[in-house]
Amino acid sequence: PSATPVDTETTAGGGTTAAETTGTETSGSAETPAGEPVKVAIIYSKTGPLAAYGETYYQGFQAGLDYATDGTGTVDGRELEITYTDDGGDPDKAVAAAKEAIGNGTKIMGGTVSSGVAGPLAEQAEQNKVLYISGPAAADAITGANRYTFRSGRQSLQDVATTSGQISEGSNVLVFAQNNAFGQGNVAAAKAVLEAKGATVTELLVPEAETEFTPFAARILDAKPDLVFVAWAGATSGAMWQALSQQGVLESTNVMTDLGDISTYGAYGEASDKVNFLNHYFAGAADNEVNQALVSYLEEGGHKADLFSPDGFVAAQMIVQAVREGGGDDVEEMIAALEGWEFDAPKGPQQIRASDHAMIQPMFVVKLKDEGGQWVPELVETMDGADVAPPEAA
Amino acid sequence: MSTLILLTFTGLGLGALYFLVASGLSLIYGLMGVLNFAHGSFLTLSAFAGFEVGRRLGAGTFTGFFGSILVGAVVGGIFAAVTELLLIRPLYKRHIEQLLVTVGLSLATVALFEGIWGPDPIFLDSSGWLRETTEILGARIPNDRFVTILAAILVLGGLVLFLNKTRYGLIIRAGVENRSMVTALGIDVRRAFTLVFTIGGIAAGIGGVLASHFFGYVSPLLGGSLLIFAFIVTVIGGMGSLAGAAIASVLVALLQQFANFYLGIGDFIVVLLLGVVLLVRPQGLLGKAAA
Amino acid sequence: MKTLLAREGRGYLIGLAVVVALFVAPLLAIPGLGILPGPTYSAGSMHLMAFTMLMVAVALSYHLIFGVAGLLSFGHALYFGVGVYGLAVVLRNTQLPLLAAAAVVLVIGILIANVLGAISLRVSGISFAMVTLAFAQAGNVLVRRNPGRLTGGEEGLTMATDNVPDLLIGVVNTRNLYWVALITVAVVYVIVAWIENSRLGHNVAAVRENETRVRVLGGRPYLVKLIAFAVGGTLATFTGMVFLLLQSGASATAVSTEFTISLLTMVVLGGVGSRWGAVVGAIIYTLLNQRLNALASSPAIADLPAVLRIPLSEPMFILGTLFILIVLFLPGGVSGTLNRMVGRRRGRHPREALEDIT
Amino acid sequence: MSAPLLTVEHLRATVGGQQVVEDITFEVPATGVTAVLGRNGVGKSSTLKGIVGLYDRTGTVTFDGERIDHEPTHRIIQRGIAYVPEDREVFSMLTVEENLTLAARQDQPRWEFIHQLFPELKQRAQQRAGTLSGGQQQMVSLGRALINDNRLLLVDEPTKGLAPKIVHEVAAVLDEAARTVPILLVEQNLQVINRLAHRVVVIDSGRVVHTGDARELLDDTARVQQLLGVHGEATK
Amino acid sequence: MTQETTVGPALEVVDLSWQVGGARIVRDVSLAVAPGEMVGVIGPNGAGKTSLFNLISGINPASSGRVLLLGRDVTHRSVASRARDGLGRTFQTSSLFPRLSVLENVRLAAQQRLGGTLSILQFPRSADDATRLAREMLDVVQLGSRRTAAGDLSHGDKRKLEIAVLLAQDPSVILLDEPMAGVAHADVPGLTEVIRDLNSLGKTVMIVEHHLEVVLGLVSRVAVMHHGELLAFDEPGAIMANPTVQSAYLGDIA
Ligand SMILES: Nc1ncnc2c1ncn2[C@@H]1O[C@H](COP(=O)(O)OP(=O)(O)OP(=O)(O)O)[C@@H](O)[C@H]1O
Ligand SMILES: Nc1ncnc2c1ncn2[C@@H]1O[C@H](COP(=O)(O)OP(=O)(O)OP(=O)(O)O)[C@@H](O)[C@H]1O
Ligand SMILES: [Mg+2]
Ligand SMILES: [Mg+2]
Repeated sequence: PSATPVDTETTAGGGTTAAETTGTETSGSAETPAGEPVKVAIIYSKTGPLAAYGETYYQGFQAGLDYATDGTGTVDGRELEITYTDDGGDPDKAVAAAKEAIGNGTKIMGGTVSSGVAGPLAEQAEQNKVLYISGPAAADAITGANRYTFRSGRQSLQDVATTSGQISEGSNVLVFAQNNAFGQGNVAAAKAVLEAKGATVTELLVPEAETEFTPFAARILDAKPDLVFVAWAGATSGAMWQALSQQGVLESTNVMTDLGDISTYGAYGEASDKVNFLNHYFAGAADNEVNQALVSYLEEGGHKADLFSPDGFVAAQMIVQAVREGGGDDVEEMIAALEGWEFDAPKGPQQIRASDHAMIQPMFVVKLKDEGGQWVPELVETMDGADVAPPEAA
Repeated sequence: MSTLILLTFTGLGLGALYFLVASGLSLIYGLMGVLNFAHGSFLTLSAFAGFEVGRRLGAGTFTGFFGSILVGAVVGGIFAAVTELLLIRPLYKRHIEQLLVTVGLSLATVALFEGIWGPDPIFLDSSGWLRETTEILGARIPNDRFVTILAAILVLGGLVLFLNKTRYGLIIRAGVENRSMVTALGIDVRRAFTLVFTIGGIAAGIGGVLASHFFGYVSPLLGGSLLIFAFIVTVIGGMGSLAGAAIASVLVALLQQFANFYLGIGDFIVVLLLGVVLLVRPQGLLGKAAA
Repeated sequence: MKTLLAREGRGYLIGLAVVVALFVAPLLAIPGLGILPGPTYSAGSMHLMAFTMLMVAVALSYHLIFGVAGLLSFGHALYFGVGVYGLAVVLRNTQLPLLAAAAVVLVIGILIANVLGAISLRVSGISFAMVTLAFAQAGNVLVRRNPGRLTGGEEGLTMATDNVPDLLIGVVNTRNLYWVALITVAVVYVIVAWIENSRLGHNVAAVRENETRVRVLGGRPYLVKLIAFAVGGTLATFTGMVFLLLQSGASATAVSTEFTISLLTMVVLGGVGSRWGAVVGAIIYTLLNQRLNALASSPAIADLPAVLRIPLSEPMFILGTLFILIVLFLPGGVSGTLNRMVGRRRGRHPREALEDIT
Repeated sequence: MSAPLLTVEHLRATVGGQQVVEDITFEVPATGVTAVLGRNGVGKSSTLKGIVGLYDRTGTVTFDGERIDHEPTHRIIQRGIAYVPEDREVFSMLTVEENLTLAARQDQPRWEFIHQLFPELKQRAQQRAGTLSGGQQQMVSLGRALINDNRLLLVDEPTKGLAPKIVHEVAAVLDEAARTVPILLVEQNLQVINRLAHRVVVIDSGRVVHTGDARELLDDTARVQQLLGVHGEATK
Repeated sequence: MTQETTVGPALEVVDLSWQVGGARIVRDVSLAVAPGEMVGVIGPNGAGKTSLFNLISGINPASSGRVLLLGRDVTHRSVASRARDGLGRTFQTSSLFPRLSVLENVRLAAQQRLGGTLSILQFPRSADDATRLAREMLDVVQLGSRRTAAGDLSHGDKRKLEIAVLLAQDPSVILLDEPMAGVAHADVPGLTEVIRDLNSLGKTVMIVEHHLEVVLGLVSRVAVMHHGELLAFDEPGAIMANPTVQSAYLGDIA
């Protein structure tokens, strides 16, 4: 524990730029006969190591609220009283924030960008029987965690499944990852998804604290796989990609990995245009009305659409749906309102699978292109939601 | 065979990096009794400074590279000197407090760097030659490893000469033991201590810039990630022994490298090594018996 | 116990009063006054208070090792983590009821503290600090690596609630958890105070001062230090288990060096060597950390020029700076400063106890 | 008598906030040995440390007409005041030679003089000072002072714990040194005082209780008994 | 501590040697001290007196030879176990608990002797046996300032405190390393009496001391060390008359 539990709540209606647009502070609406405001607690990283993701999520959420409530901030006349709390990426703070919110009668929680925080929040949701809509955290375990927990983003299984377009029966796939929960999760996901499609999956796990990847790159060469799936997060990715380029891995085989947010576009160095990327989202990934709404809302506020913008956007859509169809007070009714719901999201058509609350959604295959010294993603292929759907969680 | 060679060279490169960090630590500890938790911050700030300068001088050029090393060394030295003057000097002789103050400094500076440069790593472009590899017996060894190893050797030689051949070296060794007695011989020992800190900072600064090239990024956590291993190296080598730090750096890095590659448990092996060394030889490989 | 009461009678009466006040606090509507998120009966406030009390308990266990025995350990988080993760893992993988599971973990905690303590104590001073750091680091790596899918790695581990009484589950029962935390901190405090005041405690202080002298008197410094270390570690394990109940989950931060450093910060803040200092330090640190987060994201800061805004919006910057200032200018921490203001000599407090009553 | 070399007026010294010297006033003339006497714990050592600035002090200290009570220790020493501490305080990790080299401040340190005074230090030049016996360490400590040309020596209990033979030698060394440089000497051994001292300053409870000619005092057995609690015969 | 009833020596060293690096610092020293005897050890600085004490008390391990305490071979036992067997010592430079009070310094020794020192069920109290004993011992050495931290004492008072600690520890064999060093003349006779009392209580005492008049007046035999060797071990009169001793140690003073 970082020895700090609760952080702080901000004012209802949110922080800085979006306060007016959400309109939650408008005085009149409180007296509407439609009833009490619906309390919503958004817990996410305002500070800490994942603050950048947090900011993207937050802005996406504002865009989604604006879109789903037509700029009113109310649902059928009921005000949404939203508190935003910083978890600093720390589960202890998140739990404290959740308890405080639940203690105050909140029935809807959303957010967090960190898998380490999502688990404890899902646990709180179950213990206290409140609705929880997880954010960008990719851990597969969130899906099917309990009947109170949903997710607005994608999960590792979907990332992995996106590579399936690149493999054929009998392909030899090597998963290159760090030996931590994220890496292990990706290996498990690859085995589950790709072996089902007839590929052989082997793994090369590197100790998490390792900083020297050259010998491992040489080992990939020796293994001669048809496809290398790289599941990597964090600061060492630059060195890892450099090692792969230096040892000639990129020339010798087909390498795929997950394209992260804009700030990581520079991390691939010489590998940038030699790698195939699978991608959750980038601004140009989808061409539909909802995405346009997202991108233009963000541009107006001086922000850029990025990897986790849709996670925030969809979270807002889901909350509005839950309140509109489920009333906002009875958690069971809200769950019913969300299960099986099909809707248009920035990425395209999405569906919440009723059985385990998996978010069925399209995924993308992209390449990086050098545009005037800047690497920018270019869409290669859109994978249909059903094709990359994760296996049902038990 | 080529794997062995590759592992050996990359291990030596890593060891050189450990040494650049550990040499300053060991020097400061050995001579002043201060276990410097802020050493990682010296390294980080230098890496950032080197990054900013390298970027302006040309990210892919040798000018940029050497410019950034120079600036990194200067920044590390200045940061260290200021730290010594403002925080360590008022606490002379109170070693635990000195340690605590450096703990506080590392907390504060890492947070400050996050405020300035953001918490995420910034990936950097190294110069062309550094990014390339040289083939030795079938193993393609990244060129920056050679540069790092060379830098470590130069720093080691310079430090040994300084301590054993200069009057400042003598003053420093005496001052560690009994500062007030050194002043009572008419010597201003505080200047010597500032110098030690500065030298440690310079070594860390060089290490920081090289580390940023080695790892391919700069981030507020860069220094901290190396610090624990540098501590371990310092203890295994024998606190205060430069030669010990050099040997232990190479030993730890090679062991870690091989164990990680073949067994995937490099970190545990290193901790195990530390445990064994301390049980068999509590003062470390080349440490002075019971100081 | 009689002697204990007699010796520090007034102190214990005050302590008892504090415990009683804290015990009834959740039943009353005492306003939070900006320190707590709401009145004392609200779930958020009770949780924060319970959390703070557990931090006080770990800080006290650390005080026993660092403040009393003079052993600068950088690995205390490990023993806390054994409690948190141990209980989480046992609850998840066995059908043991809570108390039995806790007993198992406590035994494991005692074993680990003794074994690692026995090895670490072969060296002293800075080397000791480094060995404890290395062991804790190995523990941290182990947890993060998720061996056998036991620990959940960086994703953490939620508590399996099947065998935990319903009275301790859910926000509606926060008050019960609060009381459990209160009992925990009271128990830890009494144990630490008891040991400090016992003959053993005086022996611990003597070993801290001059080991050779103790040996020449026929004492066993190694044993004395090991007892202090193991008791401190075990108390941390105990507190860690309660912490798991409070948080319903384990995360890798519980076994991180950062956590040990925050304990160190608490003890230094309060005043090294002072039991009350550890208590006060833990409270100040925990609450400050919380309020500084609020400050960091407040509009008042956002409008400042960058030179001020950037540092002030980083809570750890402010805490780190505060820590430095205390070490530099208030060497006795909060308790030392208060003592001096009241006119007592500094650095002598535990040892004066004997003479005070003579 | 000519103008004093060192004047100490109303010196107070504190350690860790505790006052260890109350109010000391005396003068050291430009020649001869001035001995500071007194029982254990009366503040003799602290007085010396106050003069060279090793303890916080207030009051006036004038050396050769210049105030030195606000200068840091190393400046005071650089003025030509050598200080030999009570517990030798050799650098135990340094060799004998390094100990001496460190102390040498002038271009031509008096190595020959030192080696002639203490031949053993020459033999043991490369031994770590920490492994020397108590007496050998005292030689190093004295050697560090005598290797420079000084204008004043402050010497604190140089014969403490030394064998009679060495006590004798040390006294001879100091006697020799006193021909060229004035000495302020703290000493318990009245035989040594008797041999060396010209003037005495007696301290009790942090205050000067007697100053005067050494002979006069030592011959007055009753007065010695009264001031120091020692039988006069001990001087013989 | 029960007195040994055997007639053998209370302390005996046989061919004791200590080597550091190449240097032999103590060379084949053999001597035996009878129960209740007080023996002086003199010799030039660096002769190896302190080293001999370190070997006997176990601070340094012997390179060869044996140490017998009350008839028991303790050569390979720890410092602590020798202490528990009844060996006590002081150090040339005071070794105390600097931040503990004077009373507590003595009390800890008493506690160790009376047992239960690791007990968490007992608390140090002003009225318990250990404290009472400690006070008595402080009275014996006439040390008044009991609340002072030991580290704040003057040199002479530290010496007294060390003796008080020894008294409280009540060992049957005592090694005193220059107890008079730095003690004011006025206090020497008092301290001498205390040491004499120790001896008359039946303790066996070995004392290193440069104050010859003190040693010679106290002891029954004197051991003279020189260059690590035992040069002579005899009655004071014989020692003073010994020409080798004169040239090696006493110099022209004698
Ligand atoms: N560092 C210190 N901390 C606390 N008290 C001290 C310190 N140094 C000296 N004192 C106290 O100051 C008083 C004077 O001490 P000082 O050493 O000057 O006496 P002294 O006359 O030299 O005695 P001695 O003959 O024993 O050397 C003593 O009571 C001693 O306890
Ligand atoms: N650890 C050591 N390493 C090397 N030499 C040592 C060590 N300890 C002591 N010596 C040497 O052994 C010799 C004897 O030292 P010791 O301290 O026993 O002498 P001593 O008779 O007690 O002298 P003094 O009367 O001056 O205290 C000295 O020459 C000393 O330098
Ligand atoms: Mg003195
Ligand atoms: Mg000796």
